[in-house]
Amino acid sequence: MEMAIDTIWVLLATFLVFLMHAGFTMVETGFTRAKNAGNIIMKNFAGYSSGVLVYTAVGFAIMFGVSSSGVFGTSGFFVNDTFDHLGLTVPTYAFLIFQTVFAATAATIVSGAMAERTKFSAYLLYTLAITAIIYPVVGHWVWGGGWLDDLGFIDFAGSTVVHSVGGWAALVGASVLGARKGKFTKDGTPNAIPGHSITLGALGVFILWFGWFGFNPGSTLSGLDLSIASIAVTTNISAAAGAVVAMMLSSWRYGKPDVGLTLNGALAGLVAITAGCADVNILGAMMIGAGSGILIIFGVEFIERVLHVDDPVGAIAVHGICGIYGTLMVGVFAIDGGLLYGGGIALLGVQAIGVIAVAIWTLTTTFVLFKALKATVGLRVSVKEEEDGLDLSEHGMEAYADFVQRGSEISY
Amino acid sequence: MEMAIDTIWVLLATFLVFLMHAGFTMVETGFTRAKNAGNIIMKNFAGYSSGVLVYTAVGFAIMFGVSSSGVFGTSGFFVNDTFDHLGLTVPTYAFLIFQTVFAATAATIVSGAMAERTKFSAYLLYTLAITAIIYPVVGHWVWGGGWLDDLGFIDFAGSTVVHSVGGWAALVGASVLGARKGKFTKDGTPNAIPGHSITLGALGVFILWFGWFGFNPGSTLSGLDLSIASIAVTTNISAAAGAVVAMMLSSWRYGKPDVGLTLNGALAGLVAITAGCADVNILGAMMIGAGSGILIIFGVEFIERVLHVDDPVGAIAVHGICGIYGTLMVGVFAIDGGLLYGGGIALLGVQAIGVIAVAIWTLTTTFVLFKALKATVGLRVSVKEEEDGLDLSEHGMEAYADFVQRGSEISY
Amino acid sequence: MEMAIDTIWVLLATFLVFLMHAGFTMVETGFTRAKNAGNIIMKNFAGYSSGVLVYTAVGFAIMFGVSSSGVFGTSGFFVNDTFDHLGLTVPTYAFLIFQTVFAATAATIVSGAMAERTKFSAYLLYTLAITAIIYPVVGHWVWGGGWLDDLGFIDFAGSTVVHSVGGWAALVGASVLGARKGKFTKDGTPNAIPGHSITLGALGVFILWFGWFGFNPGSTLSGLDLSIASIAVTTNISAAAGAVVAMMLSSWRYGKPDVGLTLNGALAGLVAITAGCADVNILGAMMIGAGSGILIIFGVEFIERVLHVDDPVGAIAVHGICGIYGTLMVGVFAIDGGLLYGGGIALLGVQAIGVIAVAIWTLTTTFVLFKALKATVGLRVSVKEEEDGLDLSEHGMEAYADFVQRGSEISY
Amino acid sequence: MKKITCIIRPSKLEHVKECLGREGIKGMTVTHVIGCGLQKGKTAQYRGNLYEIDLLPKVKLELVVLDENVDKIIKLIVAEAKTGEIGDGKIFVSPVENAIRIRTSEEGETAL
Amino acid sequence: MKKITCIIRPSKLEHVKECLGREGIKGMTVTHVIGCGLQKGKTAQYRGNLYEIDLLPKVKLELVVLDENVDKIIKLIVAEAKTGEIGDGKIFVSPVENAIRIRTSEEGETAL
Amino acid sequence: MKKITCIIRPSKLEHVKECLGREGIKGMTVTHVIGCGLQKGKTAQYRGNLYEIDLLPKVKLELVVLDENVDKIIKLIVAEAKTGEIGDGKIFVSPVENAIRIRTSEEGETAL
Ligand SMILES: Nc1ncnc2c1ncn2[C@@H]1O[C@H](COP(=O)(O)OP(=O)(O)O)[C@@H](O)[C@H]1O
Ligand SMILES: Nc1ncnc2c1ncn2[C@@H]1O[C@H](COP(=O)(O)OP(=O)(O)O)[C@@H](O)[C@H]1O
Ligand SMILES: Nc1ncnc2c1ncn2[C@@H]1O[C@H](COP(=O)(O)OP(=O)(O)O)[C@@H](O)[C@H]1O
Repeated sequence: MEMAIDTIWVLLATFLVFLMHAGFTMVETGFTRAKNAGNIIMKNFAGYSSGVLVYTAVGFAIMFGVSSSGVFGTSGFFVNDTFDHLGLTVPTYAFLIFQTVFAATAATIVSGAMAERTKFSAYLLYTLAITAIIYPVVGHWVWGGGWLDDLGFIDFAGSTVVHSVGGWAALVGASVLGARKGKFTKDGTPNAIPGHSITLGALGVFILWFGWFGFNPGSTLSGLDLSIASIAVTTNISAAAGAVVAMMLSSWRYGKPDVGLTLNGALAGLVAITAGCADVNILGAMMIGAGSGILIIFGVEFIERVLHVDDPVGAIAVHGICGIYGTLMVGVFAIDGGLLYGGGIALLGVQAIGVIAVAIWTLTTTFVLFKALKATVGLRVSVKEEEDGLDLSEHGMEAYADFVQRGSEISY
Repeated sequence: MEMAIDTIWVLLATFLVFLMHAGFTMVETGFTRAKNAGNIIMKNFAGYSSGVLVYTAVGFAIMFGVSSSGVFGTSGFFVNDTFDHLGLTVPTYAFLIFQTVFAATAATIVSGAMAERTKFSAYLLYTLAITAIIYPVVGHWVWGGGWLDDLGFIDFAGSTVVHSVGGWAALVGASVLGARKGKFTKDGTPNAIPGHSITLGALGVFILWFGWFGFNPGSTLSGLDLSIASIAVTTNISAAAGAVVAMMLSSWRYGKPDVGLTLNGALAGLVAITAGCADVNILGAMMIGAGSGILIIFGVEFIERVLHVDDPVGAIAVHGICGIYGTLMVGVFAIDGGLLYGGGIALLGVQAIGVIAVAIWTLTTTFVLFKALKATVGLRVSVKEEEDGLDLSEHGMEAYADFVQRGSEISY
Repeated sequence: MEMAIDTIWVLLATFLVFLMHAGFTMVETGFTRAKNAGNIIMKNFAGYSSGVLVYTAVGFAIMFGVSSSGVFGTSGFFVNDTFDHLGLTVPTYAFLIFQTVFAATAATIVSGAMAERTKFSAYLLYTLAITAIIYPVVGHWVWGGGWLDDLGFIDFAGSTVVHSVGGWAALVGASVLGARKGKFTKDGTPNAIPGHSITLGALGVFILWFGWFGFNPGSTLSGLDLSIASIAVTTNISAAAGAVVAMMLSSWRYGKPDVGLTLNGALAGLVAITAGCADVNILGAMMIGAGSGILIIFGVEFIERVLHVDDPVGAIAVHGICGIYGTLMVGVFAIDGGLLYGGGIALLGVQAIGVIAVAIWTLTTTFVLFKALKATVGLRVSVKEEEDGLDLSEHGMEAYADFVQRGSEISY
Repeated sequence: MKKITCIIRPSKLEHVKECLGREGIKGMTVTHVIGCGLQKGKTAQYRGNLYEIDLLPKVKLELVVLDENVDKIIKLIVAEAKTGEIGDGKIFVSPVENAIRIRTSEEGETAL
Repeated sequence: MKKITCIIRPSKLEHVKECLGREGIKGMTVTHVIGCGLQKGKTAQYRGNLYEIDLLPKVKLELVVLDENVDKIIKLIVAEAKTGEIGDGKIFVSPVENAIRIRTSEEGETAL
Repeated sequence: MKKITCIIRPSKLEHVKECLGREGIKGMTVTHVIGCGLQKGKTAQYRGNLYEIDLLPKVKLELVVLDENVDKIIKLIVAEAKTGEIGDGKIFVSPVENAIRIRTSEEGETAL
């Protein structure tokens, strides 16, 4: 019966995390232009679908197979082996599907940052690579009994494993790809390219927040573990604090409370608390969330104005910057071992090592990957195709056939 | 293990209720104009976020702290105390987060009624007040061991505590605020101001209905309590009956089955059954729902044509009128103690007392609140800002930048 | 406590299946024109609502009442009897509501196929008939202890009971009704009539997929049955395979990966795996899903180009063709008894008998039903009403009042 | 025959249409346009970047009318569409050489 | 050169466009407009309030053509866009003094 | 007074508007239109059926200007809206007989 309770919990959490893909899709499509809406849907939808197949066949084994000196797993390809060494309290299949929807999350983060100009075929190939190898290796290090796990690195639900991997990949992808036409003026000032449906974007954020209640509390992998309650609370509070602070800060910096950035603020808070949700208290969660609300504003500016990287939905700032920040904050706010609770800087040091190791791995592999894609199938559509919109050029379709649209007019 | 089962149940119910905020947002934005879509999103989103922080810090203590003679709670601010006096079967945090999402619901009801003309800053201040004090006090009376609880008042999941509080506040808010420009002609006849997306509105209603399965069955606070099954059934049936009756009645009264009112009919049925969902049978649920389908049609007309109050989404009729109606119907249809089941009018009397007490409290406090806001920060945007739309004036944004819109043309 | 666990599982599954109605609504409205959006919402919403009432009153008794020689149930109208003969491990009400949301699903499939030209009143009458009698009789045969059950027919979650019934009814309905104006040129070539919101359509597919995690794993009716984990996995994999194959095939056949058909591919995979989700392994699920991805492409073409039936959303191909296919594939891929696993063709034969019996029953009854509706209230709106759109003619409304639309221009 | 093209505020459309209707002028074609002129645009913000919305929503009315009605109609529109604030819009008069009613193939003045 | 402005039913657009194309008239500009005239509007309802939708969707075609083609085109459009029901729309002919093709800077008739 | 009607590519709108502004031409009315001409359409697909999108998005600028400014403005627009690819669009010049500023009732050239 214990097993049944745990299984129910893990499965329901899985379903919630699955729905996050609807959330990502709505956020990314809402915050970009109507002429690319169908393409973004396809990237998320086909990306998830092929990611499921590849992760089941390969990624899961690399992440959770018997470890080869703590670096990657080596058994259980096509789930054709036992995973007894994991000592699971739920059926392997429950664990498998939970991990599958997680893996697809890491992959999908990138699609937002590379939106509106990436070749569909190249994107799909990228998805296969990250789901089969890049993400599972990191996952193995931290959750699969790998070397970071051994060091005592804490990343409860994946600020680093999932989000910073996605964030780093997004950074590399968007950089190699270059900015959308019209995003920067000749002198490098960024232009606004408003999204086509703030309502769908907001719906997406609500759905993501909802899904995060599976992502974080579900990561106990056990419904008998009563910390699920406090994890739900810290998750919710950090998101709320992120949103409120981002709203206030955007209002102070840009004159009016910015809707897009407030929505991003909640996501920032969610990403940041993901690492420490089981190890901090309400106050810690509030602090972490508030900090992420500040970071998101300056992070978006930094990516755009200093790095001159064009990230249409703010994925790098949300998942990358706040993922790292959240991971480090565990070293500060963890009740058990955190700097503020008398734990010294040991934990903080380990957290930093983990962050750096994952950064190096992800930056390297995705850089090679995107360069290879660029050199072979090509990474970017032509200028003409970009102007027409990817819906037409990549899928031969119109997403909103009954509405009169503003052509491809952009605001610059 | 019992505790785990209860905790899982309460948390999942919490997540469903959380999603209701997405539902509210979609309903409210869908049923209002495109030029205010971003503002409505912000009101719901920032309202929820700040409500979470304030309720955790203050509201929860006032609602469930140790009672001061049955009127309000006095302990546990910032959740810095035990809540052992509640005798919970779930961790305090599970109870806290369930109550938090409930509290935010009461607050958000008002945003629909005050849509398209309220100052954003004033709305946020209102949210803080209702989540910190106005709602928690009522909650204390009924669910926190307060005086209404002692009287035997039955409001299982909050027809009165949540919905009528929201409804009364909406009535006061919309009255003090005044109607939208163009809503009434000089002779007081109401004009139609169609919403901008019936599809999003309908999606919102579906999501709300879904969330209500957390709201009502979740209010057992225990998964071991098998009445969760019958509660789900009564909830579903009342909503269905409300929709069907509203559809037929609107068809008979206005010539064609009205989509907006049918959707409202389901919500009316959900609100009405909320008080009695655990105490009535299938037939009672069907009756209560059917009645609410009638009430919603005449209620909307009454608010608009008799009171001349402009409530763009029908929040007052749905949550206020049907909330009261549902609470009273417990006295009629409760299997145990209801008028029709031989219980006499005792219970009905108690229900009426509860309704009236909550009405007086809420009307008084929100009247003072809205008048104070009006006198200080101001409650309403300028005519110019209202014409331009609140998206532009309050947030400097466009919600649908790629679509050609019908200016601010309204249908009168 | 066992009962509590099962009840929680069944209820949560119910809630997920309920949300599928939001999914259906979004898919159907997204893939049709803006001028009919409100009507499609009403068909789904009012259809669900009246279906709930009718199924509770009549359908449930016919499906699960004491059997009259294996053909239909005869007891428990208005749930006014015990259902002890079912030997349930959950409260009758939990079972009732789970079955209710299922029944409404079968009904709603048809609304997509008959979209954009059906009289609203006729549609509602159809809904009553299918929910009260047509579907419950089939349900009785397979799940209510009827003759197909006795034969050993396997349809775990309803590829046949739910989906093929819906699919056959959709075929008959769409045929009797005739094509939308402009769908076929004089020589019978089909024209494209693009849907009005691919984003809402995609959201609907995500929601349906999410809901299917209640539909299939929930059909164990027990959370203690650990096969829920593997059912979730097979369900997910089949959907993923369906989407990927449909994407590749559409790309190969039409030049570019088609968004609508890829989305349909996932639904095809979900429908196909529904019968066998508890009886096949990962590989079988992948095969079944992949096959459905092929079938959906050719199925849509077949319906349109060979049968010349106009099915705006592809419901017949998705639910009908893939429902039958999935049911038969149980005979091939079932670990226990399937052709490929040494079980011979016995099971396949039984599966075929079931498919044929259900086809005959459904085709006959719905043919009579639609012909009767045509002869009495009328099945189709006038040409003028169809041109104006059903929103205006049936409900007197506009779904998108603030947007400039492309009139009724269609692409042919 | 002349074509009177008026660019007015969207909020004035209903009112102007009604007033024209009362004068017996029923035929017109309306387009949702955006325009700029003396009226200042609005500054919008999106994710931290400010931008100018300088094409503001207007409504364009096109009425083809008899020569003798031109002055009357212009007066009426000026009276009804005016708020006195910058951005009220313009009226342009231009020549039309012929008009045909598709339904009846009538030509010239009777086609209006 | 003349400008032919036709207001037609949206459902006739494809057909008219094709017929014009067959006659060698390929250049045109199309706008989605709303219009009123003799055709009666529709009564809509929203949450219990009735209102009139009296501006109905139409499509406006603008073709700048050589003088000698005007009659031919008008005939063709009248023939193809007609249903015989009120609301078929109108055709207006007005003078154009010059035309320039942006791509080549060609002026006058060769620019069409 | 003349009306200059330009059909240009949507992506050129901002640029052309700015250049006109710099020359002191501030008043104009803009419509989102679709058009066809020499430019080839796009083939789209929907659920297995191919169809032609032959009306492509364009932007229509209407500027009523003084006679003496016509040439200058045309030159400027041609220079700024040109890409050299088919589909750059056209400019049409037509007569305007009068202009009225609704706000002030000014007539004629001062109303522009
Ligand atoms: N020269 C012009 N040609 C075409 N349209 C114009 C012209 N000048 C103004 N308009 C239109 O009239 C609208 C109002 O003009 P504006 O100069 O802002 O205010 P006002 O009419 O009060 O002087 C503009 O938004 C534009 O659509
Ligand atoms: N005087 C006019 N000026 C401009 N447009 C007009 C005029 N009269 C009619 N129209 C346009 O033509 C359309 C059809 O006209 P209507 O009078 O309804 O029918 P019919 O053309 O059959 O007489 C109107 O919706 C309007 O767009
Ligand atoms: N005769 C015409 N009348 C009205 N508009 C035209 C005409 N010819 C072209 N246009 C408009 O100009 C646009 C561009 O014309 P096109 O022939 O495709 O390219 P180009 O201008 O480079 O020759 C068309 O899409 C259409 O909107």
